[in-house]
Amino acid sequence: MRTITYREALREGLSEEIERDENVVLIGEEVAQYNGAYKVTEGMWEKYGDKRLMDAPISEAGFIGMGVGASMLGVRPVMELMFFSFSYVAWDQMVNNAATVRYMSGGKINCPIVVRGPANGGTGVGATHSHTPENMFANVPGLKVCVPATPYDAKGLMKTAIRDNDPVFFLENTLLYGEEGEVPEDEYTIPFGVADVKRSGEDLTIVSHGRCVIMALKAAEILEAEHDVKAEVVDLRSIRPLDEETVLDSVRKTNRVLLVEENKPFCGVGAQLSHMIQEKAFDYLDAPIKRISAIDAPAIYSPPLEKHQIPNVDRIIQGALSVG
Amino acid sequence: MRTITYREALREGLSEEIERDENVVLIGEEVAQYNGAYKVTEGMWEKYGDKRLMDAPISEAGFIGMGVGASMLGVRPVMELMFFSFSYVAWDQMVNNAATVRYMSGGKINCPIVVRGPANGGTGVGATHSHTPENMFANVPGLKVCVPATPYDAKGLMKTAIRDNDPVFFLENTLLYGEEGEVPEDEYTIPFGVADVKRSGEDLTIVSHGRCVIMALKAAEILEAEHDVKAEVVDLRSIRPLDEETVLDSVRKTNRVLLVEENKPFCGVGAQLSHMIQEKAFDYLDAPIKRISAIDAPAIYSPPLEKHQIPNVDRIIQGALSVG
Amino acid sequence: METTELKDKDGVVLSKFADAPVNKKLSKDEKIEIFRTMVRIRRFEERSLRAYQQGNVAGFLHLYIGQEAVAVGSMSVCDKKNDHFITAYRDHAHALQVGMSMNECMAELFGKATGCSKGKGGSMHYFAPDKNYWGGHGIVGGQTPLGAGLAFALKYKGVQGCALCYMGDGAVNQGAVHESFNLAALWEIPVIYIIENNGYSMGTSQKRSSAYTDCLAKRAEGYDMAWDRFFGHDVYEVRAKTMEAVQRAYDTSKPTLLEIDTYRYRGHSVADANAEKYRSKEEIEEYKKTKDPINLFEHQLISEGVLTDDEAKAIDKAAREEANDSAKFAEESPYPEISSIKEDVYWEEDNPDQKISQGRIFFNDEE
Amino acid sequence: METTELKDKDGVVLSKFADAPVNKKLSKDEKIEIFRTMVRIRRFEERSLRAYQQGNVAGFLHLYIGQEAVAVGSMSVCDKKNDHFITAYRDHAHALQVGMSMNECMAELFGKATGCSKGKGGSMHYFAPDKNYWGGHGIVGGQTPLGAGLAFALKYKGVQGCALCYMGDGAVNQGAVHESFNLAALWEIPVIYIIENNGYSMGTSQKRSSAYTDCLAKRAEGYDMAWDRFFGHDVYEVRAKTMEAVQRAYDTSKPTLLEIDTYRYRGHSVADANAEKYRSKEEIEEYKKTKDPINLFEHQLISEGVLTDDEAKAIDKAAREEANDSAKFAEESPYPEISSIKEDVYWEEDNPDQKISQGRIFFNDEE
Ligand SMILES: Cc1ncc(C[n+]2csc(CCOP(=O)(O)OP(=O)(O)O)c2C)c(N)n1
Ligand SMILES: Cc1ncc(C[n+]2csc(CCOP(=O)(O)OP(=O)(O)O)c2C)c(N)n1
Ligand SMILES: [Mg+2]
Ligand SMILES: [Mg+2]
Repeated sequence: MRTITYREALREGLSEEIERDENVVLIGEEVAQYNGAYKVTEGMWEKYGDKRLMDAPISEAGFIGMGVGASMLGVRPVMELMFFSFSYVAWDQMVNNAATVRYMSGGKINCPIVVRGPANGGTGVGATHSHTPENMFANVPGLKVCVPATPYDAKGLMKTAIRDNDPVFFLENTLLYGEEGEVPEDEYTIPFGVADVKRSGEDLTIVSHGRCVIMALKAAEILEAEHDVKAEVVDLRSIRPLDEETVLDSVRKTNRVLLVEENKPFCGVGAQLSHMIQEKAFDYLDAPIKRISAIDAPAIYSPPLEKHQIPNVDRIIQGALSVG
Repeated sequence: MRTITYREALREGLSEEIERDENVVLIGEEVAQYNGAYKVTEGMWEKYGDKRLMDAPISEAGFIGMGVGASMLGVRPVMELMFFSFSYVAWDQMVNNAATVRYMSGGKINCPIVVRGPANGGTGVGATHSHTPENMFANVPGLKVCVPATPYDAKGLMKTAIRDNDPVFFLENTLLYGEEGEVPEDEYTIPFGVADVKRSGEDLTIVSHGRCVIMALKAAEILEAEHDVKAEVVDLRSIRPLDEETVLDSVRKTNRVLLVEENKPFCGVGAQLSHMIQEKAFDYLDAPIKRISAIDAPAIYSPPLEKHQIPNVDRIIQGALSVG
Repeated sequence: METTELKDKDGVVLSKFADAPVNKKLSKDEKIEIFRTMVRIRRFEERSLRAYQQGNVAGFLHLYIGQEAVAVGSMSVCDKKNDHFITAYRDHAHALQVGMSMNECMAELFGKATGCSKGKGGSMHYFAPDKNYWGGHGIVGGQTPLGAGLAFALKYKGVQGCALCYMGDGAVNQGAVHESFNLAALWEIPVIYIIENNGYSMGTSQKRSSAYTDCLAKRAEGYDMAWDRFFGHDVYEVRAKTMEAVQRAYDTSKPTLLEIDTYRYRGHSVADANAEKYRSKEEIEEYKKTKDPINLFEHQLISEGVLTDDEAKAIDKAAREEANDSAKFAEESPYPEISSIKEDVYWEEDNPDQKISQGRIFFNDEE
Repeated sequence: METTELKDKDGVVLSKFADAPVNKKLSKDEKIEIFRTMVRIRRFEERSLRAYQQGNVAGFLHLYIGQEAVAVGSMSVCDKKNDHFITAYRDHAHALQVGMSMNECMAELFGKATGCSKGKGGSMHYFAPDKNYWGGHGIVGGQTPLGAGLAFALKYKGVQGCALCYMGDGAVNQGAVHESFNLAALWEIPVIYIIENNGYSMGTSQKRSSAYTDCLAKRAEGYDMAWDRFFGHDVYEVRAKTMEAVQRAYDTSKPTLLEIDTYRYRGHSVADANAEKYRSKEEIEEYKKTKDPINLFEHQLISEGVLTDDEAKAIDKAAREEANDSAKFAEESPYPEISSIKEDVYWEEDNPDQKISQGRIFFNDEE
């Protein structure tokens, strides 16, 4: 099968949906004439023009809120946040308006908006630009959240997100944009709430999402080669909805769990997984669930330290070996 | 000992600190001439004047950010959010600027700001006004978060918050403002990170914070009287820092845990507690940790349904009995 | 300006805008309908206030009493099919104006399943998308980007229409309002922002919350946006001035910022204990006496021979009865089922036949 | 306007503001110091660019090259003791102007422990509170409420001083900026907001991001705030016009909004691949040729007889050496210890002797 980058996979997904549905419009800072700060939308403005790709002023609350309003009337806006960290200036529009307008109207209003952009550290952009708010968004009923780790997942989930009639927050990763992976020519979609077992093993279950899945897979290889530990790696793909069964099936098989996330630990996604696993697979656990998260401080700039602050292969291996 | 209301206790704490330190200034919507939307600051403007109590325009990002800037130069602003739900329009100022300016400056800058206000449902104000973001704030390194349940705790923690040199988010509760409790005449403070065992018992540990503690105490009485279950009720008081030892001591004694919170469940504070408890007291747990949270939907308006949506005595009792 | 005033036999000032085309073209029935709507709004809200005092309504109740001509005047010049409306939490008048029934509105206040939002939204969160009414929003200023979005959608779909987006005088200092103004002007979005200036944001007077030159609407110049400012007690004047903005939106798709001076008789919300502290009793009484929009329009129509005293009384009586009946309807309606708490959260959950997602979407242990 | 231009022998336009009091009062050495600072800023940034290209700098590097007279001119009229400064992520020039050393600034870019923020902030997050410099902020517009806060603190403490808060032309459409303007004007806070208008926000021209009448600073009228707009290539002009705003702050504690037209030679950041796509090469070259602030001021001082050609060359040579030395210093400095990741998060953790809190504050399992 052909291989393309995560960036190209996203572009394909976006382009196919723009061509499929005239109501799909891409709006964001530098997405059109500049081709996107991270080139995800490269070439799309030339191809689809001013109506379908719009460069926005630096007014995230304004244009995302505008997208929420437009979506109520049937437009299907796909909003790019240059960094998902900038969601913090649009928080109310995203977490109040997008998440509650359906509910507060007694189900009379749909809000089919997608907000997408990179949410990750590891690139030396410092604390203000390295937030990973998937745990906060997933806390909010009314929102859907997904965090693809591979080009295949990125394209399939993006097409699903755009067709979904609820608000979907789609968290990408600047360190993955250039990563290649197999993506079929033929059209496909991936439903939310279906985790993917990206490596199977019997000794330990590693649950992760986003780029940490890639780290976990590398760690799993070393764990098997050097420590004779066969780790199963479960990629959640979507955080809300959450595929608990696939996680639990794996836990019932391996009886030992390591959670890996770039979230800061307090109330990170891993905390929710811990609660769920101990509640539903209590008798299957042979040891406490361990968790590898970003080291609990704002994102540090200094490149070598930042590499240590976010989960990396070494820390994951140590974590795996620490699971009693 | 004399009894005063939670509202009066807060007012005493605020007034004593205003009198103690000339740098303490209270700013917020309607806090001065109007006496506060919930009358927490009643009479203070007459007493302390325009300099110490300032009515702000409806610009939460603006005035809270202004407070962050002023705090860097040694002012000690206490910012009232009429509802903590309005933090969503000031999110970036609170979660980026207040939380990271110390770190990004290599420790050169302090940010001694307090942001306070009610964060609760149960009053029929609907989804947009009923948020309980303590889990989100506690996720952010650099911030401190406390949620007092009684007049005594409210006053003691408020004085600590104002004297603290880090940003403290102080979440109150409109349903508690009128509640009375014993508060000594003499000055006292309560350090962060010290949980309070508000009822002791041997059969079950109930961990909670804020108004849910009051519900849990009522439930504990009924559990003992009608179900012969002796529940210990641990009030966290501060979420970050967190007193894990007091929680773990109780768990090691009772071996069974119920978590009660008004947070929505996904990545709520209880999720973090579950992860911590199973990690550190794995062998002491006789049954899965159970959790009672707000029912996982935006806050509903309809009064009888809202009373059911947030944790109440009945749901807590059911939850307690469900702990295997 | 006050010199050329026309007065009727009772000394009540008559409108200078009766001959404005948008008013001249009104039929007798249409004029009576406008009057009836204002009366129905007032009686509905008076009844809702009693319901609140009787303990049937929770949370906040923000009354529009005194401001009726603003919503009714501005919305009544619009096209029922292609113009859209959105406002903040003081949203009852706009709801009745678009044709929502008193029953569904009152039942919503009571938190009943028969409410316009099935009891899920309450007073601040009325919606009727089928009547182009998009709420009903509790976060000050939060509705302004949505208003731009409604108008953006019209332009995107090539529909000639506009969106009227209301806000208060205190709301103008929210960041989202500024971002919306710039977007609307920059992208030529046919949205009309209307500041319902009742002089106060809760207990804070305009002067204590906003820095401005002359008036708030003048801020529009900073965005090269058209603006106007006028009084809101004469429904004819509101219609005439609003129509210019609506026509601008139709013809050029450009936005306008309108500031309409009005007054609320009651407190900020019913819970506002200080309603007469930050305003003098005289200030309130003076407005009621000389500028009550319903009283003014009643005299206007009578002097025009469009309405008789008896007809006016009959309309008022009918409105009171309708309001009382709506309270009875609300009272007798059932509360929503507990199970409904988790309905209307996700479209996909509410439409299981078309559901694609798998996995868990609600996370309570009790499930 | 261009008619009355004075030119020197090389045909370089001389300043019309040499006789403005704030410039007239400058000693020879002070003038040379201003020149030296601009040269040092340029050489520092050119060297940092090479460091970036050599892979020693991560993340973003936003260069101020071409804009030097804006920061140096406006800040140099201020009082070192009681005036304060804050800007966005394009923050190197302001740092050197307040007296931060090239070493600590370069080391910060390299992420070294000897950096001004111990390697924790990076290019966008320089701070020197001891020199009244409060950063260095990455979120567009996010620093504007902080700027108001600095000035608020001065007024609260009864200190006569002001805060200069810088932002870009694209930043003006952030909600926080609007809220800050209203607060500053309403509460008469002595903050001076300075729009460093280089015509573009990344690849978006001012016209594509803002709706405005005449210029961006005119938006100040909506808040009844004083404003001015002028060119940023003549450091004397920047000083003269800024001094009026500073004096206003001192005398009346009122805010001012200044818009200073300038130009960046490089891309938005070094990563900006399109720097010459959205702007023509000619546009860039033309500015360099006729408006380069350093070249202009060099000719100005030479024609004033304050500086000789050789002295200018010597200053430049010294600046290059200082920049190279700073790179060497940065190169040779150690990275922070892993343990430092959790330092500087909480004041209380960094001051254990004064710690009151108990319990756990960091939550990694590995602890
Ligand atoms: C972001 C936000 N801040 C504060 C509030 C609380 N609040 C509700 S209404 C109001 C006053 C608004 O006054 P104005 O905009 O003049 O509208 P009016 O009530 O006069 O119609 C305030 C402060 C809120 N709902 N949202
Ligand atoms: C809230 C927010 N949105 C977007 C960005 C990404 N971003 C960084 S700089 C920039 C352009 C700013 O342009 P301008 O304000 O003109 O300043 P300049 O870079 O020209 O100095 C953008 C969009 C950001 N840092 N913060
Ligand atoms: Mg008002
Ligand atoms: Mg710019």
